[in-house]
Amino acid sequence: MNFLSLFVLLPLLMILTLFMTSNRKQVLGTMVAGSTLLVILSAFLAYRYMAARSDGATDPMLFTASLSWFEPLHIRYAVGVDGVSVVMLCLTSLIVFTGTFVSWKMAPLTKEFFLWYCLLATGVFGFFISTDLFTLFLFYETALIPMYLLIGVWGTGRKEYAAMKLTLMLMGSSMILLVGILGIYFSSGATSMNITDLVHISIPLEQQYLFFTLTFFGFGVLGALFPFHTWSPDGHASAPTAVSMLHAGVLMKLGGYGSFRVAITLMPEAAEKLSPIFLVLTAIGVVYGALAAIRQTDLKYINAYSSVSHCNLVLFAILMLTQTALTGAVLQMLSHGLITALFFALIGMIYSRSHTRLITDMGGLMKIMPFLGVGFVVAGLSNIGVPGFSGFVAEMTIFVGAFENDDLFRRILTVAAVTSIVIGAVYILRTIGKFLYGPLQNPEHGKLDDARWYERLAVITLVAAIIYLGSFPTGISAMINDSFSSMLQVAR
Amino acid sequence: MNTMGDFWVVNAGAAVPVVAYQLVSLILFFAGIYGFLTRRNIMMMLISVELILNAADINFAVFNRYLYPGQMDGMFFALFTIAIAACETAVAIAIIINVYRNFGNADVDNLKKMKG
Amino acid sequence: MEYTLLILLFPLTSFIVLGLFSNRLSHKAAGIIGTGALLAMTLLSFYAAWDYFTTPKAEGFYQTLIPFNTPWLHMGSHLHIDMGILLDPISVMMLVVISTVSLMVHIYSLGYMKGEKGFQRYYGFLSLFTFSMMGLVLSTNIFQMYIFWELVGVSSYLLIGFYYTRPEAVAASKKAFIVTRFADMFFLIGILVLSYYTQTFDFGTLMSGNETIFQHALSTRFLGASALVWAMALIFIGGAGKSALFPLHIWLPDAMEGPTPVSALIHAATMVVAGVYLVARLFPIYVAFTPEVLEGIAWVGAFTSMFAAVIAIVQTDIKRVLAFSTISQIGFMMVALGVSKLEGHEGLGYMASLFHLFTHAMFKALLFLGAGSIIHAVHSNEMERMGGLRTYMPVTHLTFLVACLSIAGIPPFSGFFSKDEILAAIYGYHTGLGIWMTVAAGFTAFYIFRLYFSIFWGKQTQYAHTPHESPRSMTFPLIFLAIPTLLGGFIPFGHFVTANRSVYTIHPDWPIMFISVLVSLTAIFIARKMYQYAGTKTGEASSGLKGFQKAAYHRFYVDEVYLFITKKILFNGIARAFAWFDHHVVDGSINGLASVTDWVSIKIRGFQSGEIQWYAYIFLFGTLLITALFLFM
Amino acid sequence: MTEQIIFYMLAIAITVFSIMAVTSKLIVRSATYLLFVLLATAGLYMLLDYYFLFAVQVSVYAGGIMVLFIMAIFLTHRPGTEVRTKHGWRIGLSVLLSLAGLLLCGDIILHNAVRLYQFTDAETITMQEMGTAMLGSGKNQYLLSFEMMSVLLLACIVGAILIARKTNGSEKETKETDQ
Repeated sequence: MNFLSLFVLLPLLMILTLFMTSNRKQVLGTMVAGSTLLVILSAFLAYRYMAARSDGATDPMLFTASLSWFEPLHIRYAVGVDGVSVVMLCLTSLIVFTGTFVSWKMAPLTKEFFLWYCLLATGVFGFFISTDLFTLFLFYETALIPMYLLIGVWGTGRKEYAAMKLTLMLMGSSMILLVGILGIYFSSGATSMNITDLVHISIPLEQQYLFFTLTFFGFGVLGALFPFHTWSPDGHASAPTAVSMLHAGVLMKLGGYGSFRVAITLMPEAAEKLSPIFLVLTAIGVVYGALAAIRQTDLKYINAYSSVSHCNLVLFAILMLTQTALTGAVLQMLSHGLITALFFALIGMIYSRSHTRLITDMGGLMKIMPFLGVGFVVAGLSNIGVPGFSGFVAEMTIFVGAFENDDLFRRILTVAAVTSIVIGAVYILRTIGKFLYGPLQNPEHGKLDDARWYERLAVITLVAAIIYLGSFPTGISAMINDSFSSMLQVAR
Repeated sequence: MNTMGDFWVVNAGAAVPVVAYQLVSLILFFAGIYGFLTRRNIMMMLISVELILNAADINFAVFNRYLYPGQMDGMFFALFTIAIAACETAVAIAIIINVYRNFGNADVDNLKKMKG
Repeated sequence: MEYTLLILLFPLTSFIVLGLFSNRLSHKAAGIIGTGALLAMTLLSFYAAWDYFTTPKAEGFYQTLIPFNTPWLHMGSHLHIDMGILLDPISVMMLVVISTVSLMVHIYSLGYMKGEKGFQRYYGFLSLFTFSMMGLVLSTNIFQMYIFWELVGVSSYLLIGFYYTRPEAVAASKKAFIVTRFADMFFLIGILVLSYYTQTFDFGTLMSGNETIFQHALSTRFLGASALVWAMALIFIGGAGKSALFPLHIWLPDAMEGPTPVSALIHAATMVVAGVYLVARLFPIYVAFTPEVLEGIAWVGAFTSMFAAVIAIVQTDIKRVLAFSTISQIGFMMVALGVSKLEGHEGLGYMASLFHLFTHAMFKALLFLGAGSIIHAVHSNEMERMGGLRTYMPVTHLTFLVACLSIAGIPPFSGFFSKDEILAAIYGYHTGLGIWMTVAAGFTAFYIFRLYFSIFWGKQTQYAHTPHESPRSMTFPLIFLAIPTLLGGFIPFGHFVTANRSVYTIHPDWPIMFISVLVSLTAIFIARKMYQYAGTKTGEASSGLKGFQKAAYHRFYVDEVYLFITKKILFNGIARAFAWFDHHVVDGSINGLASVTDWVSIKIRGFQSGEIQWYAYIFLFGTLLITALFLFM
Repeated sequence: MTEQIIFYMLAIAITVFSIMAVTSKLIVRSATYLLFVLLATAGLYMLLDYYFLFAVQVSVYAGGIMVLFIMAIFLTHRPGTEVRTKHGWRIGLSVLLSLAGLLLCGDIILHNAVRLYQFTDAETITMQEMGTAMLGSGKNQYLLSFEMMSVLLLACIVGAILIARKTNGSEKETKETDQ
């Protein structure tokens, strides 16, 4: 048992503690303490990882551990991290942390809410540390189940519909994914489900075609692959704030993460051959999500469609199969995770005050709640890739990486994807212009207050992370890039 | 494959051929099934079930008598089946009375409404 | 010259401080911090310029210095974005221009924005803009330039939308950002293409004169042109967007919704010339490998300058007149760059263009600040509401006149020299184009003096309260900027900035000089005749051309075309279609799948009818079937 | 030969009465025919030398169970009303299925009957043997089943009472209506 397992044990411990709490204060105390510990743990992990790398550790995965679980099928509880997982773990802990503060006033059933929230976090953390295909899948499922309850019970609007749709679509895709994973296992004839072992085994090409499609599709649906993205706008719009944050910020990244960790790494030849088909889909998704966002009037829908666009960009970059594009994809996952979490947090805060999310019903809120307004502008600007914020770094890396492919087809798709930065500007500025700027539209909004301390804390944490990533990307980018070089070496 | 002729020759010495018993129980059995399928009244269905059970009982007894004359297994099974039939009838009639009380008749169609 | 890093750090620090503590600082403190940082930066810039131009030249050429460079983001094995400082004649010249105008605007704003809500925010944004603009001109690689290019766009957005409660300002800021970003997209694609084929972002490598790095780009062809041509043309589109060249000029007149000092700084002197700077920066590539693109630049510039000048004649909002004047003048610079070559006298256009950039920055900033002073006094932008102001505002009047004479090209004001060089360069390239540009110059003189006479002479207008001269914080920048406007022409610009970086001495071209001055004087005379005593009348000069005038007043309906494309086609058409598609087809198919499942489940549930006899049928049937199967198979 | 004559009489009785039992429209008649079938079956047991089984069949089935039936019938049916049957096509289907089953099973029986041993005269089972077998716990002895049966009977009695008894709510209702 090495310290990576703490990422799973800590949320489980939080769940246990939550069971024993009796009032709101204790619940919040547990959550704050636990999520802070998680942030510290991920920071410690990042430090340890970089230290190990600079000491010359060359294994693709570090801090590996393996525990036999079900020997006949070679299912093991195997953990290990590379630069990508470290980054994603940091992102997750940060969003769990801020999500706690965003849900400060969560009611009713505060305790139960956080119980499921922690279970969701357990699944996500477990997913990122797993290197065993089956454990990976197990944690993936663990993360999906609480979503249903969190949306169905604590959501708003058409929550039952959204929760059901989300769960069914994701479950359907994970079923396909399971077939893919088992297919990989059996067709490779391997005696292990560990990814680090499986990369050394070459799967026959005909089978790769099938299982690449299955696994990529399975993960892709979670990554909002066009045209299977429709669960995401409804799901995000209905979910409670913290869940939207965690879901759009982290859970959708499981799709991107999984699709390269499993689909691309294990079956590079099929990826090379089949990527054009999926590239077209993702490129459409990028432009399509952005265009669809233009017409929305609900703040959450705007951001949800924006997420569709950006998550498709992640998949797009992954399918470009160049090291730079892959680095860009991870940066984009990180960046979009932070930005979209910030967006959802702010939307939730604004909604809790104005009780409407329609931009047509609001106007001139900048004057009333300057802190939230500025936060929203920052989020908007980083969303459309303004330099200095993380979105720029990620998108530019993706575009440069995508252009490294020397064929016209991918070039044209890249150019099509680039147009999203303009469309992005249109819907973001439209949104900001409509509900933050201009004269005060609803006089009743004049009495609203600005952010409380816990809200400020959440917003400032996320903004700081976004600006840090956008201004000093060198280290993180290099860390991710190195992971890919070792990964691609192994794969070839 | 034996023909009917062989069969009668083989069974010539027996008091009553086993197959005759079986045909009786067969008719009884399918008469019961027919009743069970066609009747709407639960009581009538219950009567049909009794016929079916009887057919089974006859088979138990006959096979025991013809195949393993020294043993008593078949007979005991028949015995227990009678006991079970008694139980079943008791419970069934209790239910029927309840159904009647609730619906005013004892038609099986009423019982569809109990489905969730 | 590592101290040049401080040039960037001063405004950045000022921005961060003002941004973080905007609520806790008083207006005065914010003004002092902003202006102080700018003053320090300006002094450093001047020192850097002096330092740079006095360092001994190697073999008669100015060297490119890179005092600071650090990798910022690695992209793959070859490409990396650096953050650094590059000093060469044009960047140093831009340092001087930007810091001077920016400092003047900072000082001016102390008076102009006094008591405004969000004063601290205003200074924060100004600092951010100055930082970004400095970063842009000092970029060591094209991607760094793009980064600051975007930042400049953002700060422009923030400043135009400074009065965010006014819907017009919000709309204008949105428009400015989206239009420039649309152009930036082409810039980005251009960068992607260029960097892929050359495997570098670095200006140093690109400008090294090493042809081998372009070999790949030149040999790859796409739709009848080489990849390099595509890349350079796309990059130019980015520049055209920022520099408001036709047809991407539509955002600039609207951008006048921002505070007037902002217009002076961003939309007259610095940001809008970024496109010119970009072309000048990449000029060696343009001239050596893609002359066809350069020719295109010349024609776009020529058309824009005439187009904008015509529109400027009939506008009634003084800031809009100046905005179209800016577009027109940038057209002049672009033409000059487009007709230029690299060496000696043939490289005159390059020098003239940047010279004009320099003088234009000064006199246009002066014009805008003067206009701001007038607006401050009159509380209106409309020429109709002004007249006879020369008695009330003597300082503003005089400095404005100096600027007007300069832009009209009257000797010995600075504009005369730079414009004359431009015309000389154009005549050397193509006589027809030269005549065209001379006419445009005549229009320039006409509209600017129409403006001048309407405001300061003309009818005596009744004011609600008597206009008075602006405070000293506002008149000081006017006077300060009047100095380079008056004397800037005598700077031996060819000694500092030339296409091939060797010293070039300007030889006056007397016939051209004579013609252009004559044209300008005639135009001024007509303007005086029409507007000195008659008040604002737009009708007479173009009485025969009513329709044309109306079209010009409506800016030839370019905005409407755009509005049609964006609002009707893109927003209402395509985006709505996509939203519909998403809701009905994509989502509908998923929901359809759900309802099919639902239907099937209902059907299956039908078997589970709860009817016991039906179960018995099925059971019996199944049993018999299985028995029969066993029996007969 | 006597045996055979008795058997065929019984067989005809069973066949006829069973069919009449399931086709009769009056439930009391049905029950009566059922009684005849049961008695005829008891006769068959007698033929097979299973006297105890005969006794049980007559006393428990034809006696106890039939009494239950009759009681229930009188509780739930007005005398003389015809009971409803299924619709035409359902009856047709039932006939079809029953006949098909009959033929299929008959086919099996006729083709496999030859494997059966002949009837052998064995000693009739004495009551003592039967008692030992029923209450013994060795091989081929049925104490466990017997006890299970008694538990089952108990459970049935309790269950039947529980089901048939009026619920509290309805009891109250009836009380109220009584008052």
